Amino acid sequence: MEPILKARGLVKRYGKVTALDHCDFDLYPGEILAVIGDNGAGKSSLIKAISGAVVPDEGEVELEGRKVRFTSPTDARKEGIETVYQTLAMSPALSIADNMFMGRELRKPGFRGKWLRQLDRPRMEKMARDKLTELGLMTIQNINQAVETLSGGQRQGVAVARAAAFGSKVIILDEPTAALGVKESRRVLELILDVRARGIPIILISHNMPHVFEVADRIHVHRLGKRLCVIDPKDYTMSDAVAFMTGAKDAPTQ
Amino acid sequence: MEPILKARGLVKRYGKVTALDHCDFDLYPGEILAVIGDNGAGKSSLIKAISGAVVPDEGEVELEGRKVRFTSPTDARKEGIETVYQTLAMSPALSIADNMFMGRELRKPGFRGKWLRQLDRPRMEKMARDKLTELGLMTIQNINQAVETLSGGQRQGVAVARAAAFGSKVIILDEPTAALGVKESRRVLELILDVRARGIPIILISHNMPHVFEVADRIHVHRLGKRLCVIDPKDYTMSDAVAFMTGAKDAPTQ
Amino acid sequence: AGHGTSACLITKTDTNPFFVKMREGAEAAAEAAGITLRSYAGKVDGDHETQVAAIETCIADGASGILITASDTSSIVGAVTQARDAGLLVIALDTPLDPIDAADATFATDNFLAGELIGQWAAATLGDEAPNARIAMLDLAVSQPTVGVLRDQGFLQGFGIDLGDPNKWGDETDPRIVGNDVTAGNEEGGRKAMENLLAVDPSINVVYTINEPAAAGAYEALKSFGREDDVLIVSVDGGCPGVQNVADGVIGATSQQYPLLMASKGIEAIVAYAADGTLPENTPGKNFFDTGVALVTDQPADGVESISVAEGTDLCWG
Amino acid sequence: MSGDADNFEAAVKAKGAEAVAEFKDTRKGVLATVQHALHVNPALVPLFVLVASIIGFGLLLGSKFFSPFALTLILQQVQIVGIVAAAQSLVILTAGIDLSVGAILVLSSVVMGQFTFRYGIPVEIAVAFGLMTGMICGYINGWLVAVMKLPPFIVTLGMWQIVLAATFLYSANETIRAQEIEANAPLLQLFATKFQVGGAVFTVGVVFMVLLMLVLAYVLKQTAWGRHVYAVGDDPEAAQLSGVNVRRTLISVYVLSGLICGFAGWAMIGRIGSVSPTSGQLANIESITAVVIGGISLFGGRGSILGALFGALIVGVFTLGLRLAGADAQWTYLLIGVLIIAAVAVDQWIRKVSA
Amino acid sequence: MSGDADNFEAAVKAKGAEAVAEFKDTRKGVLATVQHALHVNPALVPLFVLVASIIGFGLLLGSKFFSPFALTLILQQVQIVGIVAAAQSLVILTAGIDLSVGAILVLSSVVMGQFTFRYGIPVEIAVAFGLMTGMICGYINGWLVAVMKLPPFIVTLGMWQIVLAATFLYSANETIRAQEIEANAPLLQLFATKFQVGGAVFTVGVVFMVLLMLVLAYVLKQTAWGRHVYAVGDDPEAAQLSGVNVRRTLISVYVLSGLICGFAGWAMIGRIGSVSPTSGQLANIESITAVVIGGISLFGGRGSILGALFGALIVGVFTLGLRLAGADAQWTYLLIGVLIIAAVAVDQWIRKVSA
Ligand SMILES: Nc1ncnc2c1ncn2[C@@H]1O[C@H](COP(=O)(O)OP(=O)(O)OP(=O)(O)O)[C@@H](O)[C@H]1O
Ligand SMILES: Nc1ncnc2c1ncn2[C@@H]1O[C@H](COP(=O)(O)OP(=O)(O)OP(=O)(O)O)[C@@H](O)[C@H]1O
Ligand SMILES: O[C@@H]1[C@H](O)[C@H](O)CO[C@H]1O
Ligand SMILES: [Mg+2]
Ligand SMILES: [Mg+2]
Repeated sequence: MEPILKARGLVKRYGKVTALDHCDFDLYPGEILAVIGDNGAGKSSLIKAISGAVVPDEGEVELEGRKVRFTSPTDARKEGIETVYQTLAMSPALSIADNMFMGRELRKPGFRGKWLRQLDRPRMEKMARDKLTELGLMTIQNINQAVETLSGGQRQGVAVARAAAFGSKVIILDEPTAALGVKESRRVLELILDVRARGIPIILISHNMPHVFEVADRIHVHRLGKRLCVIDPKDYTMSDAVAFMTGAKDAPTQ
Repeated sequence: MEPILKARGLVKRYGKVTALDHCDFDLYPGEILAVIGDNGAGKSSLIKAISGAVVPDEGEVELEGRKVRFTSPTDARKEGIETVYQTLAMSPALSIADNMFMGRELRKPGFRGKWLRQLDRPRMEKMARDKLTELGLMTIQNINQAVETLSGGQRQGVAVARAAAFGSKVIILDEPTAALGVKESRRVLELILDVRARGIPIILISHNMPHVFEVADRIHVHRLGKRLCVIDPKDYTMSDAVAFMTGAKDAPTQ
Repeated sequence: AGHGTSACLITKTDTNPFFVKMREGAEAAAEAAGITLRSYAGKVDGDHETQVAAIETCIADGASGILITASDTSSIVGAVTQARDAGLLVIALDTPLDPIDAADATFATDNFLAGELIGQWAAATLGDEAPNARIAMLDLAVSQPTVGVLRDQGFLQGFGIDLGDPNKWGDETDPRIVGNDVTAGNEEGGRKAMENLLAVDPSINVVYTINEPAAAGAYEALKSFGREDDVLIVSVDGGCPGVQNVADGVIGATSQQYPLLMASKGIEAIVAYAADGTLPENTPGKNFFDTGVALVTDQPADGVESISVAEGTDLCWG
Repeated sequence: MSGDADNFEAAVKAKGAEAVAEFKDTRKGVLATVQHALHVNPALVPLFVLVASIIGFGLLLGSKFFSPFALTLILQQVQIVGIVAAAQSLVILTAGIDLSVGAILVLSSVVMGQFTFRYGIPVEIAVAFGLMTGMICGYINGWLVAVMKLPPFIVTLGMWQIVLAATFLYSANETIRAQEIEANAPLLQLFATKFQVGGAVFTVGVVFMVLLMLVLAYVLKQTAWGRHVYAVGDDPEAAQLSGVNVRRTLISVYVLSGLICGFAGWAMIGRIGSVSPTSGQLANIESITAVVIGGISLFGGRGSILGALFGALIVGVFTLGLRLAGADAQWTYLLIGVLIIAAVAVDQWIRKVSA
Repeated sequence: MSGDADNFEAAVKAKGAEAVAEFKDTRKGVLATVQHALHVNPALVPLFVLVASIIGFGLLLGSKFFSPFALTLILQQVQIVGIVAAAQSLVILTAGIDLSVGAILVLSSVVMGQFTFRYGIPVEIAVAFGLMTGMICGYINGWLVAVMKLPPFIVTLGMWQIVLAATFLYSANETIRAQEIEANAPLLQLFATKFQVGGAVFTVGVVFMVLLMLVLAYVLKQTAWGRHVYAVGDDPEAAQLSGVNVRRTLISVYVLSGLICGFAGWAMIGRIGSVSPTSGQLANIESITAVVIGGISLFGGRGSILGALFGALIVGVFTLGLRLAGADAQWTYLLIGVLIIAAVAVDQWIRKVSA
């Protein structure tokens, strides 16, 4: 099988820091690929390079066999790649609904939408509320609340809900449950499984090993800006994975 | 035994949202107290009210039996209460060392420090580096790097290191390991145990149940802006705790 | 003169001592006649909108007449017409409107003439050296407001230099002109403009300045280069500090105008108009009432009429 | 499966049965309603200040101030600042600032005038050229800000000088007289057209200002483009990551701002009758003042454009009120200074109370 | 203990044995060194633009420009703007802006002059009063910003009008002439005192400007207060949470800014010889321009104060250079506009390359 998303030799430097050092990457159709690694290993840099948020200094990316060169996240979104960044990428002063539909707002049907370009707020609000309820984020009291007034976890929930609602080809989640509670994390994992069941592959960056081993089909171990190895969670234990990523054990030759 | 830190009837409202609803709180000397609860339950609001970051609308706080009224975090710090906020509270454009010593910079000895008020940068940098190494944050390459260029986890590590270095009476950690890797989280847990060994009590907010049950002496379960109950991790299972905080099970009467 | 009569004075700014004097004159005359005076001013020279708003306020306020030194002589005409239609007497002070008969009357100095006098004086003082003069022109602003243009062009005409377009400074081709620079009419601008032109050509020996603060600034620049004694500075206004500067040798000669007189005459005209509708009359042979201009210097030159510094001090802005 | 001995996550695996957790809202009554209204619609705050100041001057000055004539006079006096403030608001909402508004306004009006009178081009087309000039200046600003990523303050400061100098050079500092325009190209004075409603006198310019504000308020609130303007001003990086075309949004804002300044130039011809290259000098500072008094944050992304209209009116009310009360010019400036600070202080205070 | 069957965390429990993980730095050579220097010390960027423009004009104009005379003339021409830019930089570093600098400067100089000449107070004491006046104005600004939490733009806009009007009302717009000052109170002209080094002429004012910048650069970089200024500008909430007294820091910045403006007023007397209430009108916009060209962010917390000095000098070099190259006043005005934008564009470009 051909990878749906493939990267070769990605390099990204920030001044003296080399965040990505000739890094390779493969995502296969329909799979959940976990990316694990130490803090600062370059995981976020990798998915930023893949999703157009930064333009890599070297290397190339292929989507479904075609070479692509995303220069902005909008390019990637147009191709159906949806990303939840670690920084969440939300406009703090705008409402939850505004944020969820940012860049793909729904317009009213008929004249008002077509000619007056009026937004269909009730519909957007309803959809936003539904998505959040699906994630079990029930303490949100007001869908028109500014995002900056949400708790850390609520904010993350909104970002995940947005990606799940719109991703059509690939969904990338950079530590989606970091700030979430037990219940909310659970919902996100269920959501990830739902999405895979819809046939959409997912990239999941996480430091939560039990979660990774629970849902991932394959695990990409990232170390010092490179892909160290890819392992099958059925063949290795969590201890092995942690040992690889911290350098305590040598990576298996593949 | 008298609590070292005690709060009664705390209320904090944000417009229509009531984040704290007559909440009580007790921290005993030398203990690790975990605070758990759903996203948006009001955990961060609670510790903000205790540490002077917000002034509660109602209620009172006592430290070592004295009534205190902190109107800014500086007040609390002067009393030896050190907090890692969920938002981390760092100045993105400043360096790691600058951030760690913000508000309590070290000056050069002698004339240059006393009269020219010159900072002792080498000493601050060395101390900062030592603290980070203690936490196993080894991928940080440059102690003079701006905090905004750090990875999410590196940033959190810096904040935790700061609190551990300076807290003398109480240390409050709001989800200190949320963005941390396996190794780095482990270091933080060890650090928490070290700190307790030094006799300093700790408040730990976390969504990671295994961690909570591993280190906590008592667990404060927060729900809907209130303290629902306090449980002893030796008497209850993680499943019980999660059931209490999500409302699936009624709280034990105490 | 009647109870309840009121008049308005609208000046370009009220930070220039010239307009301060004008206001003092108007206030004194108004008090003498027992009428109320309201004063308005733009924020900066050229602030036209504030003047329009002031006229509207005067109409709303039910004033009998308006004295105005217009920042924009033709643009103000619309508002002035509105005021006259509402039955107010409008008198232009210092600066004629365009067209001049847009106002009921004009009490003014002839700014072109003021420039011409100092130009003639400078040329006569240089005598045989005039054909080799090196002239610096320190103007008001790049927007070239009319006062500045009139004085500048008057000076050049008086000096005997071909004007090019008389509505515009800076288009002259005479090689004696080293350059034009702008001063904003204050000391700071005067000094900087002088320095700039000296850097272009250190042999400058004649300096035209738009007004006396600019002249004082230019003098500081010359002084810092040790050139203060061999350069002729001429200016316009004849304010008390300016005349004092002529006495001290900072300025060679200045054209004196009489803002206080303009204002007091203006108030008298409004009082007369309010009483019985009398309209003011022009100076015979001119289409405005000329409040006069006089050259003040202690070094009179042949063929240029002038008054002494002592006389100038007595009259300064009287 | 995670290998937890205590499979605590199972406790939350059963989904659907949960009720929405709710905090209680304990505040009641009129005060709470007012607080809530202000909180939801922050433009009400400057409106409140405006109404209070009108009432204040009305009590102080009586019918002299509180007449349809005086009140509509204020509208006429603020129309240019109001129109320019609309342009300024858009730019400030994107966390920019436009110092070139005054210069663009003047250049547009000079182009309209000179094209008609110097080149004899039909006045309709000259007007179109004038508006286009504004748009082109705006486009250059926008391109420099969005594509070259230069700070808006510097870009528009430079443009201000460039456009102003170009205006003087092009127009040779000549004014086109009102009489001439009235006779040969009355369309240029369109915005001065008056109509009376009772004792109140409205001009096309005033109506244009109000309509412009209302339309922009609608667009900002009810269209995707409007939401993008806010998002870009709030956090451009987040906006970019969440799929907003930041570059296009910014350029469109500056172009629209330039166009509005072109209209302001046209309105200026109506207001002063003539085409004068020296007008509009204070438009920058006055429009920014109106915007900030109106409660729009200079850091972008926060505030309502109607606030800018109220901000302009607040300054207009104070200026006319103080003049009618007999304060002389310097005292008026001094008091306006005090009142600018006071207006914002009141605004801040109300916001705090209504938070 | 967590009940993991697979006790994966044990893998990282052994601590101490780890080596520091390191990425490789692959960049080498002179270019990399330059890039790194620019990266670490961003004030070098405007310095680079400055040097380039001096060389450019030097090549174009030869010894006319490239002489000690012309180059020190530039220093003298920028001294006031330079001093004010120091004050402005401090405020802008806290994410504020100070529009009242010019007005405070003038008021301070008027107080020095009037106290000496109107009241016959000894000149030393009059100078002290002048400086104190600046500090008081600064204190009021700071109090309104830090305690009342009003936006700095509005506070200083209001203060600008208030202080300026107060100056005119107090001074009755009268100038104190240079000759009088020279005769009776030469101390007021202290900053004009000259000394020559080769063909170069330096004044006390120029030396003061340079020393002030150096001292402030030291203070900002090497003291706790300086770090707090940056932290407050960067993110006031984070600064507050991490233990900075935001209120006190802000107030101290505005007071210091006011004091520096007082010194600028004193220097102004030296420069123009006289005390004139109409000076300093452009100090606001010129100082902000210098600061921004110098690479300090208007959003606070970023940039080096030495950049502001270089920014002021860049504008000075262009102004004189263009005049010497024969551009007339209007064209100079236009070209300065172009060059302001170009200078910042080059700055931006260098930063990007050196990132
Ligand atoms: N904008 C930037 N400027 C400079 N350095 C950067 C920048 N972004 C990332 N880095 C550096 O690149 C390295 C990789 O960062 P990255 O965010 O990709 O790590 P990560 O694997 O996602 O870590 P975490 O698990 O903590 O999120 C880090 O050393 C970081 O300091
Ligand atoms: N500044 C604010 N303005 C308005 N509402 C706020 C503000 N801060 C918090 N809230 C609201 O108060 C409630 C409690 O928030 P808080 O941050 O204390 O939750 P938390 O328990 O810390 O959640 P998490 O686990 O997600 O961090 C939430 O509903 C949140 O939306
Ligand atoms: O005549 C006056 C004064 O001379 C002043 O200096 C400038 O404005 C003019 O109108
Ligand atoms: Mg990351
Ligand atoms: Mg929280």
